[in-house]
Amino acid sequence: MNALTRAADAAEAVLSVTELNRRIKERLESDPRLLQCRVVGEISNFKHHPSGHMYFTLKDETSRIRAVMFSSRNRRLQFQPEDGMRVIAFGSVGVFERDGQYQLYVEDLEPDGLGALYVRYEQLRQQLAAEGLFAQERKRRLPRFPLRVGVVTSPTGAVIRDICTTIERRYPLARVVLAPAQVQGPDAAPTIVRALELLYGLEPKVDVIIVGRGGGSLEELWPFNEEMVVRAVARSPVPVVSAVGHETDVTLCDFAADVRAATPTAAAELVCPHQAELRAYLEQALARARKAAFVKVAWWRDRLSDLATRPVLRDPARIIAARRQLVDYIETRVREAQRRPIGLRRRTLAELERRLQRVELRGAIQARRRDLMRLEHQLQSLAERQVLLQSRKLDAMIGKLEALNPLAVLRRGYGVILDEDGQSVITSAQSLVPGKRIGIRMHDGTVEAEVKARGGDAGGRVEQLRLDL
Amino acid sequence: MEETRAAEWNSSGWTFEQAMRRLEEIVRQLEAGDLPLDASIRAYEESMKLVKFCREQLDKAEFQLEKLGQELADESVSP
Amino acid sequence: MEETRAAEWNSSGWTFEQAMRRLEEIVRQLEAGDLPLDASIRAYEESMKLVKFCREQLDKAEFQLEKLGQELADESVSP
Amino acid sequence: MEETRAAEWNSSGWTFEQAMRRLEEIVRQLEAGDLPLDASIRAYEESMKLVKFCREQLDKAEFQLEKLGQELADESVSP
Amino acid sequence: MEETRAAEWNSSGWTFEQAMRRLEEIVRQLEAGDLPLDASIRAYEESMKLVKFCREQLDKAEFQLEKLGQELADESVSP
Amino acid sequence: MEETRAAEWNSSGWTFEQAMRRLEEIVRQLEAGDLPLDASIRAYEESMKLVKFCREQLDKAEFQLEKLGQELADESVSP
Amino acid sequence: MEETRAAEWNSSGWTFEQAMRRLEEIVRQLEAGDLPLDASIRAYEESMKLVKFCREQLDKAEFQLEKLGQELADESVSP
Repeated sequence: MNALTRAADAAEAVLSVTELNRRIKERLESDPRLLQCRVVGEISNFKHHPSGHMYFTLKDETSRIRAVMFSSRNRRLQFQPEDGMRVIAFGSVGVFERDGQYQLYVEDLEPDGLGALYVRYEQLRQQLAAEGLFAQERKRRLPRFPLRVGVVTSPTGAVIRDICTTIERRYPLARVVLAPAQVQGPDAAPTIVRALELLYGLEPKVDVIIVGRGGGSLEELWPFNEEMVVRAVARSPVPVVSAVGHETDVTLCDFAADVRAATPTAAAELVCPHQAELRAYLEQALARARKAAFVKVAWWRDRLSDLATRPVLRDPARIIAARRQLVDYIETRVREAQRRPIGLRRRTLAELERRLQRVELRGAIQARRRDLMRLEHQLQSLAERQVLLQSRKLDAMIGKLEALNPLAVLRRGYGVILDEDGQSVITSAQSLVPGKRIGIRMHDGTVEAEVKARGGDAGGRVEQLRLDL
Repeated sequence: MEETRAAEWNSSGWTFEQAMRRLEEIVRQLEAGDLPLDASIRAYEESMKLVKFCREQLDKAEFQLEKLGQELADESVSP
Repeated sequence: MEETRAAEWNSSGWTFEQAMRRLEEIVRQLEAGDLPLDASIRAYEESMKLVKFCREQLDKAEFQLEKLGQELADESVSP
Repeated sequence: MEETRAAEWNSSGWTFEQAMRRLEEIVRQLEAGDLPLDASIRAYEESMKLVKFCREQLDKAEFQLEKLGQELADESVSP
Repeated sequence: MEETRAAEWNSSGWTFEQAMRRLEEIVRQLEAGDLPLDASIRAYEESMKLVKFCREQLDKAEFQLEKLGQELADESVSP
Repeated sequence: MEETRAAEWNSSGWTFEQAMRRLEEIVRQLEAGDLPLDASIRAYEESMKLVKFCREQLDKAEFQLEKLGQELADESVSP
Repeated sequence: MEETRAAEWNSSGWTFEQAMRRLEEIVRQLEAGDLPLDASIRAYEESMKLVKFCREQLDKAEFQLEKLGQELADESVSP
């Protein structure tokens, strides 16, 4: 207002845009109310520039302001701002002279109200999850037929009423043991923990525990996000059903519980069976048992009748028949084989006979006959030759003798004078005395003679001639 | 084992849950068909007793609420 | 061995299942034809007794089942 | 040896199976033709007796079986 | 030796197999041709007798077989 | 020696083979030509007797063979 | 000596071979020509007798040979 008034006062004084913007800037930045102010609004047009600076608009139902948060500031943010998020921005108003724009230079930013709780919630969830508190493998199955159902909730609220109604209706066998607790407000968490501890130490034991309260804001449900409560639920010795808030509200208690129910009534239904179903099951079980027993008997009966009607039992003659066949078969074989020893031997005998027939005794005799004949001929000729040889030898001898015949000269007219007895040859005339009887041998005979004279009277008288040869 | 169980059962200190579980077991065994013949019959007999017991339990059940005493700072706050 | 078995059987402390197993064994042996002739005859005789015994057991079992079922039906009607 | 066997045989404590085995042995011997001639004849004679014995055993067995089967049939009809 | 054998032979307590063996021996000797003439003749003569004996034995055996077969056939028809 | 042999010979326990061997010996002696004439003649005379003996043996053998062959033929035809 | 011989000779137990040897001796003596004529003549006369003797022996041998050969031939034809 001051500036405008001043412009009206000095009309002739014309400012450049730059001068004007500088004046605006000086003015704005010197107002302590615009320095270090807190602004609540909803983020829109959020841009996270590559330089790291964040540019966005803060708005409410009727107005908006540009905002920038430099990277040096936003690096420490615990959450990621996004469009539609209600935040409380802390910073100062400044002017960007080039564009003639004023904007909020944000130094810190936090989610507005619920947002802060949400951050805590998230941080705790991550921490406990890292410890394994929510691990799927820790989840236990609910007992199927609980006798005692522990409930941790407000003793005056609708939750216990809903649970009791449901259990009474469904499963009157179960007794509900209520461990009262405060379910909202800053002091709620310790009471919840104490109630749980009470139930844990109870004798006789409860079979299952329902932890619950009705729907509410995040702040109202907050005790069930408190670390002490979550840890208490996680260490429960019996299965825990968590039924906190409505279906859309998820508390850390839900994560730590074994089962999460959307509502307390749903929790009660989860915790116990419906007696109608149970009665139906009982009927069914009986029918099934009966049927199974009968089936078993029938099955055995089938097996028995299968065995009893096996051909071998129904018609035991088969046992015999197979053997009869064997006997017949072996008899056939015996009958076929009976003549075989004889047949074999007949063949052997026939073979021997054939061999006997082939033995040429006759031939052997003929051969011997031929040998004999040969010997006979040999002998004959040898014997003949022997005689012939001797006779030739004799002939030769005769020939020689003929040539040597001392009387051969006689043929030429010589005669040999022999003495009277014809034994010795008279070789001297001296021995021839007249009257001596002598023999004269001529070539063709000997004559007897008598010496008549000797000497001159050469002619002797032959008295007698006789052939002696 | 079946003998033992049946005996146990008759001594009757059983809970509803034990009875139900036993019933379920018997039904399973019977349906599996791996019980001997006489055991099957006995099992069926037992199942009848169990069903009877369970039915009676259900019939005579009365709902009860037990409240544990814990001093609460501010009961009136709760919704 | 068959002798012994047959003897055992006659002393009759057998269960239905044992009887059935023995029956099956006998049938198998008879079908295989590897029993001696006289043993076959004895086996057949034994099998006849076993069939009879088993049938009786089954009849008894069925009768018991029927009776039990009847008891239950009576109970569920009467009370 | 055959003599002895034949003697043993006549004393007749033999089973069907023993007789059949002996028969098979004889057949094998006859088929091989390695028995002396007179032993062959005796073996054949023995085999004929064995065949007769086996048949008688089978007849006896069949009669017994039929009787047993009949008993069973009677029982299963009557009761 | 042949004399002795022939004598043994004539005393005729011989079996068919002995006769056959002797016959084979003779045939072998005759085939070898190393028997003296008269031994050859005697061997030949013996072989003739052996052949005759063996033939008779075989005929006798065959006759016995036939008779046995007949007896058996009668038995299996009549009873 | 020849005398002795001839004497031995005449006592006639000789076989055909011995006779043949003697004949061959005589041939050898005659071939050698160193026998006196009368010994030669006597040898020849002996050999002739041997030849005669051998012939007779052969004739006898042949006759026996004929006869045996005939007998066998008769037997194998007739029975 | 010759005398003696001739004497011996005339006593006639001589063999053909002795006669032939004597003949050869005579031939040798005659060829030598140193015998007195009358001795020559006597020798010659002796040789004549020897020749005669030898010839007779040979004739006899020849005759015997022929006769034996003939006998054998006759026998082998006739029987």
